[in-house]
Amino acid sequence: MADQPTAFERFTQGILPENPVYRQLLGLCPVLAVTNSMQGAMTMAGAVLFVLLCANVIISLIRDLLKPHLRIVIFTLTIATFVTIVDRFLAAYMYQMSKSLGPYIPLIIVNCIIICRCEVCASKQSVITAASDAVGQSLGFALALASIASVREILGTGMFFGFRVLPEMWPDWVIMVLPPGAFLTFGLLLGAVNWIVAMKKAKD
Amino acid sequence: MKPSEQTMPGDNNRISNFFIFQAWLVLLLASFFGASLAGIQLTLSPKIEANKLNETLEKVPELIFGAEAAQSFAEENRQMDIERQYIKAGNKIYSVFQAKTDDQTSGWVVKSSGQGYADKIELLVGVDAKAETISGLFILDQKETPGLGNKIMEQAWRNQFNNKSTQQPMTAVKTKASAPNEINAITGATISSKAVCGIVNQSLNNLRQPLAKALLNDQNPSDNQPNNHQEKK
Amino acid sequence: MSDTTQQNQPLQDESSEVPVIQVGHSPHLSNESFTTRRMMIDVLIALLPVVGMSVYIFQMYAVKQMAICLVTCLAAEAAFIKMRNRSFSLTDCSAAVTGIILGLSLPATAPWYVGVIASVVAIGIGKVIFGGLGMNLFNPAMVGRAFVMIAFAGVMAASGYESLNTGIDAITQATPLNAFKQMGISTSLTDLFFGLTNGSPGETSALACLIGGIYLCIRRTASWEIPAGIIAVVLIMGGLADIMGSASNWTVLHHLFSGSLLFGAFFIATDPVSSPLTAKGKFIFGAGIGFFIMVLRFFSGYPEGVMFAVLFMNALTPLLNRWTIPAAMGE
Amino acid sequence: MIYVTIGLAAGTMLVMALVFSYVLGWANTAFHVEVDPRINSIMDALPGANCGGCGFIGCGEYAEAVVDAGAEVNKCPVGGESCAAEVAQIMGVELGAALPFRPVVHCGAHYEERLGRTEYHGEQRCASANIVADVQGCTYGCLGFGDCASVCDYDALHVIDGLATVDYEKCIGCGACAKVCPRNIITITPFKAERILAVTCSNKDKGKDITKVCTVGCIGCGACARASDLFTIEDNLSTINYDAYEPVCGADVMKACEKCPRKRIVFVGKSTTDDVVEFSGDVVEPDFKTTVDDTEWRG
Repeated sequence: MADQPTAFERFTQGILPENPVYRQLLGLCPVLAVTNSMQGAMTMAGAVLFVLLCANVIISLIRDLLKPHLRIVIFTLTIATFVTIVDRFLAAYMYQMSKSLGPYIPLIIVNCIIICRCEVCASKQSVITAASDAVGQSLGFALALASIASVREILGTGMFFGFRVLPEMWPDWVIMVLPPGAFLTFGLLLGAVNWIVAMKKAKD
Repeated sequence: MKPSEQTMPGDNNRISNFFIFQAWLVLLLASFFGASLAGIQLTLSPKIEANKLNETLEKVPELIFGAEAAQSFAEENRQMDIERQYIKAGNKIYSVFQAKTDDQTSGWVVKSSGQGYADKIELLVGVDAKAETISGLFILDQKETPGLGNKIMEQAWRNQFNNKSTQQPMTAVKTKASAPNEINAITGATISSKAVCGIVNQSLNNLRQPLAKALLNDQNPSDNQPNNHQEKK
Repeated sequence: MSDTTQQNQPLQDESSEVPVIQVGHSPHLSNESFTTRRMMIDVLIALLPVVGMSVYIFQMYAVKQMAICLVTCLAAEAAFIKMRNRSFSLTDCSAAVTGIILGLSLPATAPWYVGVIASVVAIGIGKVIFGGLGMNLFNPAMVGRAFVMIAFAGVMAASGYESLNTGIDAITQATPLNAFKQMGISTSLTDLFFGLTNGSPGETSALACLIGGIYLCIRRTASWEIPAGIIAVVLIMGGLADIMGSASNWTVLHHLFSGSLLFGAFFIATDPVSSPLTAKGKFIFGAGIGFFIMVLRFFSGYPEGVMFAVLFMNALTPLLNRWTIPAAMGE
Repeated sequence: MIYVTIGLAAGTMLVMALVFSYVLGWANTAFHVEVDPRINSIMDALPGANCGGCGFIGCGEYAEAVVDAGAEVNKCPVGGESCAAEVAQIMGVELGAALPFRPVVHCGAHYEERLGRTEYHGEQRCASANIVADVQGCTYGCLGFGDCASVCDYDALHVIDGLATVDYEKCIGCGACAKVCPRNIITITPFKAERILAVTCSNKDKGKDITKVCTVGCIGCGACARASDLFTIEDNLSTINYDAYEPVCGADVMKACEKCPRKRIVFVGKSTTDDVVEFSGDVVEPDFKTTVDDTEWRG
């Protein structure tokens, strides 16, 4: 088996080379669902950062005690707990946001990015590495969400983070706020990322 | 854990115990997480409940007195008591807020919902004390087409409902509204407009009499009828 | 291509008794003149009566909308082709056809950016992303129209057609289908047939669509099976609705002549790329479109359903191709 | 009250955890499949590329084959010798001499040596050109569109003058090229030396027919088979028996190479000076610096 990546490698890998959304195509459900506004997208990214960080740290702490057949149970238990905490927290302190994100916060429980990181990194490596992996992957996730959400929000409403950036006369592209816009934007951006990667590879 | 133990035949008891013993970590985590979640829920749930209620309560003065009156009302720091009741009418249970100022019922706010163009529309209708005229309308939740149907959120459109009688059902018309019970439909979103009218009509139709009745009961406490769960049609 | 011939030249001389055969993949064209370019020019010719009628009714508005779409489509095609380093393909006129059809199917009074965005989306997302002409799954013009239809619902929905200050009579009316759907008013059949009503510039005149469409079918540029399937199903379903006795005076003929049904049947659904290959498949394709048009007209929130029906059946085209493979000789 | 709620939550979770972990524990025992622990250790030792270069479907199947079927421990092309040594240690066997597998292109004809080519207008891929009849006189030879080059992850295959040519310096023997070649002219061959002999033709037609389509193809004359036992003629095509192949070629083998009228028996492999034996046959010496643009060439 090849050597496990170091903490720093884990961190940098998550952001671009192994970006969970653009390179691993994981966790696409929230990517498509909550990216019609930057606020929603960033709240989702923050929630994922919290859950992933906590889950990775806990799993990494108990990694030597895991039994193969009970491993997944423990992963889900841990993840579900932290997701519930986030969900309740949002409902208490960011009520409107929690309403507009709807079921997508509870759905983080089944977000494959998190269980994938627990399985790939946290259950094998030290706490520091697992934590930096969690932060790196979450930043990558946030970056992906931000890229899609900024396109969708600006084109769809002429606003960015709820502030008007395009002139009043801008005709809102309603389709960008609706689900088809998510698929189109994600597809085009994914294509662009693949194109850039291919160009880079060809250069080397 | 010695692996040799796990396939010992005939020794059910030992195997059963072994399964449980093997899972000590799961059990520990489960109880720990369960306890901590309960703690969090205990801390946060009052806040969440308050959030849910506030969303409606905040709107009540505005829906009953109109935006400006509500503003001055708040500035004068006058107290308004809002009482929540559940009234069963038609085949629905409505959540109704009774607003009282100086022990006088000044109006009612009805929470109602129904099918819109895209999804459920949830709205609040304010009516005066006798449930005769509409004093305000507010859309709590909707998923209508952005740019078209979601114009039902706009104040200007909602204000058309103010001071309409509850006796006649509202209709949304595409051309200029002429009759007193007509509402100008939003251009290109006739269905959403009609849906809102429909929800308002249905809930008022159901609640007009129960609310009037409740008001009477309120004024003559001798009837000694609790307002909750009235079974009146 | 030129360097290939040069490369092959010495070879040809060496074995001069063997004729040089050019080989390639299907579809093999048996007729030299039967090229994409010729087909597209045929379509443009067939569109002439429609274009003429729309200019007659909508005057400058139709001209402006078509010009915007045509120019943007050609520019978008050129730009995307350049990006992909492909040989220049504007001369096959396919982008021009997409542009004209798009221009004819957008409301004449729609603002300029609607035409521009629809054209870029039609060429970019509708065609180039799939690999260019011949590879696209959906009809490019309809992809572009669907995009702006959802994006700019305000100017594209039925009410977007009505505008009071254009000085053109037709535009002040509601579109016939919308008038019927919202208020139960039916338009006179003669107006529908000659096209003196409001609507997208290309769709109003049933007569012009029929003239152009029949020309296309005779020239075999369009397969007659597709319009036949659409019209047959519309007649059956409209007829049934008539018999079921809706008291309204919106008859089966109104269904046939109103909206973009004939325009769609002859010019949009017959796009050879996104329709099935076999005759049977084409008929089923047409019938499916007819069915969905009628279902959408009867039950949906939109007054017209041609665009969505065509896009939906486009998606089924690969399946229809598979279902209707002709049996091999002797089987 | 607070303690009751917390206790209730913890208790519920505990009971559920008890039930589920009991079920899982039971399932783990009931559905337990005895796996040789060595298989897992070999899996860990293998690089996990699942490339199939070993001849098995993936690393997992290879690991099983090593343990159960006694497959060779040194078949992994990606892991190389260090991996082989590790697997050998797990299996407790001596690691024999490494026998790497490398692709050999069994065609030696460049553009000018192929006759009867036609002008091909179609997708520029071998897989597409291959289904067009008469695209090229020889129905066995390399088509030169470079499907193999495009699947090579290691930049070890190039089309030079219309012929796929392996760069053995870069090749790791994953076998992707052999799988993709629609004419099956690339075989993964055991390299018993840095350079080995190979028959660079695949045409099984009669000699007379071959001369019409190729100026260099093997005509199955049998001169090589007469000179050395290493060669046999199967289906009009000279074939080397690699099981009997010696790293250093004997005089009879060299003589066979010399006798070949079409000079189709050539050395392939890395360009080293150590084992070059003087002989008159062609040596495929690709010059990768002057690779022509392989997309330009059409059938």
